[in-house]
Amino acid sequence: MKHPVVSSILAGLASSVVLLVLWEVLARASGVRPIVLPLPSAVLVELGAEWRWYLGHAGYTTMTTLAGFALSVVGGVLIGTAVASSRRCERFVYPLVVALNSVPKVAVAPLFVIWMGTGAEPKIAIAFLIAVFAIIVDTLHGLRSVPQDVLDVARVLKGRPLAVFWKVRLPGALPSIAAGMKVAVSLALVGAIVGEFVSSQRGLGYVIMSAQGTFDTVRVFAALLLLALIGLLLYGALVWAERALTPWRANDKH
Amino acid sequence: MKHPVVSSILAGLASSVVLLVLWEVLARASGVRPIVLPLPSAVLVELGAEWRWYLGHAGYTTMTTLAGFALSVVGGVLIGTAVASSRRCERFVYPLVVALNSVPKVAVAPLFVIWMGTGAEPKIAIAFLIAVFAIIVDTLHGLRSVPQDVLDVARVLKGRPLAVFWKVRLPGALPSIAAGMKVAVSLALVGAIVGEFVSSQRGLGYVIMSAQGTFDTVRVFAALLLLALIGLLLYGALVWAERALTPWRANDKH
Amino acid sequence: MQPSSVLAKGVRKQYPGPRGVQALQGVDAEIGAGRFVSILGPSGCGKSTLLRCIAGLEDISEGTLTVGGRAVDGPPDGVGIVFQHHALLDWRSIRDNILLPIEFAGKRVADYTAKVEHLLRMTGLQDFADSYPRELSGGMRQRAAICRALVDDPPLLLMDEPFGALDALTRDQMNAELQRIWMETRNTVVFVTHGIAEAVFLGDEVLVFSPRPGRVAHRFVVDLPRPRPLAVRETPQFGQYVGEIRRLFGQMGLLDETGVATA
Amino acid sequence: MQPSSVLAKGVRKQYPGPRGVQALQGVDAEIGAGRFVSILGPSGCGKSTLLRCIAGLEDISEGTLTVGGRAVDGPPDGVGIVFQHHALLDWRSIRDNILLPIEFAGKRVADYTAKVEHLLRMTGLQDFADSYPRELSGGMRQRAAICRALVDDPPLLLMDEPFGALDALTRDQMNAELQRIWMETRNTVVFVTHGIAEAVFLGDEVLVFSPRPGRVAHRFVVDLPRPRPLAVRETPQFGQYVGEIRRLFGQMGLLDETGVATA
Amino acid sequence: QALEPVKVRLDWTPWANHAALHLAQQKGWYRQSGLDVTLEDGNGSVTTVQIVGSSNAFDIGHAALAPAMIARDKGLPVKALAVFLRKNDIGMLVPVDSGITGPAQLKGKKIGYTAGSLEAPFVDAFLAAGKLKRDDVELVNFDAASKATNYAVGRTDVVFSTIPFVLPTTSKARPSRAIPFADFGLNMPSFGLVVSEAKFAERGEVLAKFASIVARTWEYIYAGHEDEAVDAIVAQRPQARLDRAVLRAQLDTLKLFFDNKPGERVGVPQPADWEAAVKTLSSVQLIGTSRPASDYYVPGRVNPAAFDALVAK
Ligand SMILES: Nc1ncnc2c1ncn2[C@@H]1O[C@H](COP(=O)(O)OP(=O)(O)OP(=O)(O)O)[C@@H](O)[C@H]1O
Ligand SMILES: Nc1ncnc2c1ncn2[C@@H]1O[C@H](COP(=O)(O)OP(=O)(O)OP(=O)(O)O)[C@@H](O)[C@H]1O
Ligand SMILES: Cc1ncc(C[n+]2csc(CCO)c2C)c(N)n1
Ligand SMILES: [Mg+2]
Ligand SMILES: [Mg+2]
Repeated sequence: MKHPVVSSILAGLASSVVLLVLWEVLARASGVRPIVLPLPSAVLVELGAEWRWYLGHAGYTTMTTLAGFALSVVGGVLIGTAVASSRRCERFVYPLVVALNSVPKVAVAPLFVIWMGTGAEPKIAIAFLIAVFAIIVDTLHGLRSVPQDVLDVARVLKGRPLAVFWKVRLPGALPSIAAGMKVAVSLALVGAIVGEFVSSQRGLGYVIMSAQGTFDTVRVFAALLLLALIGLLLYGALVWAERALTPWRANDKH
Repeated sequence: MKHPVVSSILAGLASSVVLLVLWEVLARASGVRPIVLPLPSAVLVELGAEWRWYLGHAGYTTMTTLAGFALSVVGGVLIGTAVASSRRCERFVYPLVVALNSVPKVAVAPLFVIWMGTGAEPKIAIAFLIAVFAIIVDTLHGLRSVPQDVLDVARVLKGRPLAVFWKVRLPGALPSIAAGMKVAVSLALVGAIVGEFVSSQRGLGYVIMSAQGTFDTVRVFAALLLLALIGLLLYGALVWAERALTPWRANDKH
Repeated sequence: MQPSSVLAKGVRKQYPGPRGVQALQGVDAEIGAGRFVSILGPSGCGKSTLLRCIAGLEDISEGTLTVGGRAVDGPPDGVGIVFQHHALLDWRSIRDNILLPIEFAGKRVADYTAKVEHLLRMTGLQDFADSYPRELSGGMRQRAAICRALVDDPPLLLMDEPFGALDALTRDQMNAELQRIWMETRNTVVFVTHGIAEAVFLGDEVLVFSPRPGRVAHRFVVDLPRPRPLAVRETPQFGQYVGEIRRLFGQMGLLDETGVATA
Repeated sequence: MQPSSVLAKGVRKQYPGPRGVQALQGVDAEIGAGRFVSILGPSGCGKSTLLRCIAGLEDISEGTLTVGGRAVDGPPDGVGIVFQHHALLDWRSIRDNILLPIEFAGKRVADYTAKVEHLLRMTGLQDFADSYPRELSGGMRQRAAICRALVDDPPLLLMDEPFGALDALTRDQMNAELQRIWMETRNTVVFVTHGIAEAVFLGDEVLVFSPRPGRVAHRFVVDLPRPRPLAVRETPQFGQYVGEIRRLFGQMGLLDETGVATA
Repeated sequence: QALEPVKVRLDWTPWANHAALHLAQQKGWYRQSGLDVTLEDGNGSVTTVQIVGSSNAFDIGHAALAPAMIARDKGLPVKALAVFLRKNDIGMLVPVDSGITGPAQLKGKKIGYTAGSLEAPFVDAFLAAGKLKRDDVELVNFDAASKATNYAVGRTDVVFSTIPFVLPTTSKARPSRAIPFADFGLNMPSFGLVVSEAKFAERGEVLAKFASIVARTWEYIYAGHEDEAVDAIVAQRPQARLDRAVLRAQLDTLKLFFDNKPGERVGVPQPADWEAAVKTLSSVQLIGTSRPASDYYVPGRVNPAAFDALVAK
């Protein structure tokens, strides 16, 4: 287990370095103004100099993201399951879910502050709302792709709905749900940032906002770089969790 | 075919009406100020009175969305396929894709305007970037869940990679890709709106932006309602296309 | 629990859809409680369909079908089933797959440890209790599915070619075992097979199906004393049953030496 | 294209992973070009594994394995295969499934219309050309998979229990058909089966495998003239072959009347 | 005794128009007057007015007052409590070498503006002052954050924005001159303090005290203590990495928009201003004319003089 994980982290690191170097070279060569696009070297220096401060904000954003993401997984699996199991849910509730999901949260974010105040709640709520749809759709897809013969076994054995869900449907849908989670986790991160844009004194969204107000592009990009890193780490954690939770799948299939 | 489609449209309509009535009743009862949350009746009256004007903006946003979505489907399937087929891609390119996806487009949208101007291009680009990841992840998931025995058949028959892709991998991954498309289409819509927020003279994002500046909440919600409707229609179109493209799946499984 | 009887009267089954195949047509069968009934019939004649109908997994299009005296409407209580294809849960080890009926019945898993071990040993899977289905050979998966169907001693046992992927010797063993278990439990068994000898060896009666749309073309009562040793297959009486069925098959007009099917 | 020979020397196959089963151990086999070789062996002994190794789908852990004189490293050219489980493509009609090898070979599909029709008729699937696999019975799917393996007359044909899900009569027909086709094409066939009679009827030789880890325990050359009529199975010479193999199986110590496997 | 908490929502992230709010904090004047003030950054005046007007999260907002008027006219019960910038600070930035002195020279020019901000409704009126129509120019809508940058890098010829905010920052990249809309007859109050009626009914005393302290602090700043104010912002927002020179320049620009006649105290709403504001806003249909001007503000509660002694200490 150790070797592939270490080596894939190294691979990711290597290509990040390549990208940063490329960006540096291109930025220098093209003479693009640093106020538009700063040099990555400057961004890294900035991060190095103030890493404690950035870490604090990154931590806050990560917490918000995780809370919103956790809610979206629970909520998404529940809603997806309800829609998959009940024709009525599918016909009457699901269209509303789809419609509501198409309302850009960015546009209604102020309403959340009005309703929920200026704490972590509105950020978590926005993260949840942005992320949950991916989970719903992939849960639905996963539940619908559980092999019919396996469902037949459960039906003949007359398992209680809850037992069938836990022992048959959910494990069968797990690979799809995991795919949904991979999409959802970065959406939750974006949601947390959107929430912080509207009202916050902490978090990387706040950092970006206030740096934009002072045209501090280096700081904006430092925060963006951290967001990329957080996204990557969260994704990596999900891949790891997926492997741990689906031991029956061949390793090389991941 | 006709009967279920018509009846499911009716069902969606019915629950929308119920939601709107509920919203109206609750809003009246709770005495929430219309400037915060307008009455749906007022929103519908507004839409009815100026439907031509709204239709123009909705059309523009829909076009941008469709362009970004189409690009994201092509790009997402290509990238997902590359990552699924090449270990090198998976290890070196994919982490970058994941990392870049975690950068909130809302925060970098201004850069797109600087790079691409103020036409439709930056909006399409943002819609593409927001939507593509869902396609990538679900393409990857789909390609990885093509049954091994079927892949073995293709290997033994020594099909050319391209032929194997078109005849085996892609159809096998199609149900998953369709799930990804359902998530992506509403993300593309949000992306188009975000793009219009940053710079635009047209589209529902522009409508929302300018109405917000003058506290014209009725107009904001009229645009949001249209977005919900557009999202629902696009989703419905995808479900229909999915059925048409996967005739081998039992109908009731959709 | 009492073994369940199965009664079919004029059962017709048409699959839905514009090109929906008519799989069964006027199937009449009376399977008494505690009987072991083998079903033989050409491929595609509707044997699996009938089993699925009895299990409540498919609706019948016409006729009546009762299990334990009650019209089938959804899976009846106390049914164990071996599907034609194993239908194991990929995400459960072999042991946990076998324990599924116990868990679904809400019984204590711990009470069945010994029974599962016995079944695993009987089917030669003792070394694979903790393996996942994908690590097993085709025949091994089928054996695991058999264990799963047997573990809770269902009053009605439906088996769809359970031994199709087994070699002749393992198959013989399984035949002997199944007879032994059945004689202990005396549940009702509906046993679809392609082996004429197997059908006769195991069955109290043998129903032979016509080609699609399937119906019961002939019913043979096998009057051989139990327990039947494997060697019974070399007796003239046994040979007579087999020969008779073989002849019937031939009359259904399927075979000629060039091999081109005429049906 | 010339039929391909298959040569195995000391082939060992261990599946990967900490608990990876050793499926094959010291398999030696020489399958001459144009020969029809049947493989018999207990369930789980590694027959499918060997076939997959020959097809280049699994790496061997030790030994040498050549097809047409070349070491196997990925699928060799000109292989047709029937997997133990049908492996049809859900999203293609039966006809399109059968045409897959033609399409992959880059040949003109139109040139094979008649051939496909013939194969469909031969396997009794003529009414199901436009059906999807999920609309077929187990045996019908298996027959479709056989058609797919035969359509392009592969120089090396690997068949893993192709007739396992067929009733006795359809199976007999298919046996006769396969022999007829093989006598026309004279390609190399490796044919895994659980039917001893079937192995003898079809094979130029029969390889009997030991229990896992599998190796060739015995090789029988079947010296019966071709074409062999189905009735050859009632001849004493045929019975002698079958008896000998049966005895060998018994010696491998698998069967006793209580049915509990001792291996 | 216990301090009275006052939670303030600002218009935006830190810039020089928060100088008095921070300096009073830095000086301890809130505490000494029994107030415990916390300041939270905002995301535009519109959102600030909306949140202050319809939620309990904040006691008072610091925002442009025109949005508050529009909101009030549309039924959000908010009023202006204090007016700091009496002159409309919205206007046009043009490159110093462009020769543009007013709307008349804008024909064919590319103009950056923000659809969701306050300059948008005045675009037509401003152009009309130069006898131009919308079609005579090329209007390009940007969001607030990217408008200035796009102008600075030359993507637009001119930009409409909040002059004191963008002039100092933008001039570094593209030397520019400001032309206020107010100079073309479009005047209305700019930044001030906004309260919800309910909040004010409940805690009017405390909020008026807060407003008065801030007003008095502005007077203190423009009595030659600009650098002290800059220091206070920087000290209060150590992490914002503000540029002292920019803040100072913003402060100096802001001063032009306070526009108090001799003897008039800072922060006190002046009835004439509000009459003018109603005229301006109703001329572009942003508000109706049914409401009297006096309905938009709380008169007579800002009293900087009450803190002369405190500040003099
Ligand atoms: N993918 C796999 N991973 C790990 N072990 C495997 C795998 N496939 C087969 N095995 C093991 O290898 C051994 C041989 O399997 P194989 O499928 O070759 O048997 P077989 O002779 O074809 O049996 P059957 O007649 O039951 O099909 C079995 O013990 C099985 O558990
Ligand atoms: N899900 C389905 N949808 C449509 N038709 C089906 C379906 N399942 C089976 N059929 C059709 O019903 C007929 C009977 O199928 P069934 O599986 O019952 O046959 P069987 O007797 O079990 O055959 P075999 O011995 O090959 O397994 C076949 O012609 C098949 O094409
Ligand atoms: C980088 C940058 N950020 C924000 C604005 C928007 N803006 C216009 S006026 C003003 C002051 C507070 O209302 C603000 C923040 C801008 N133009 N440039
Ligand atoms: Mg069947
Ligand atoms: Mg096998």
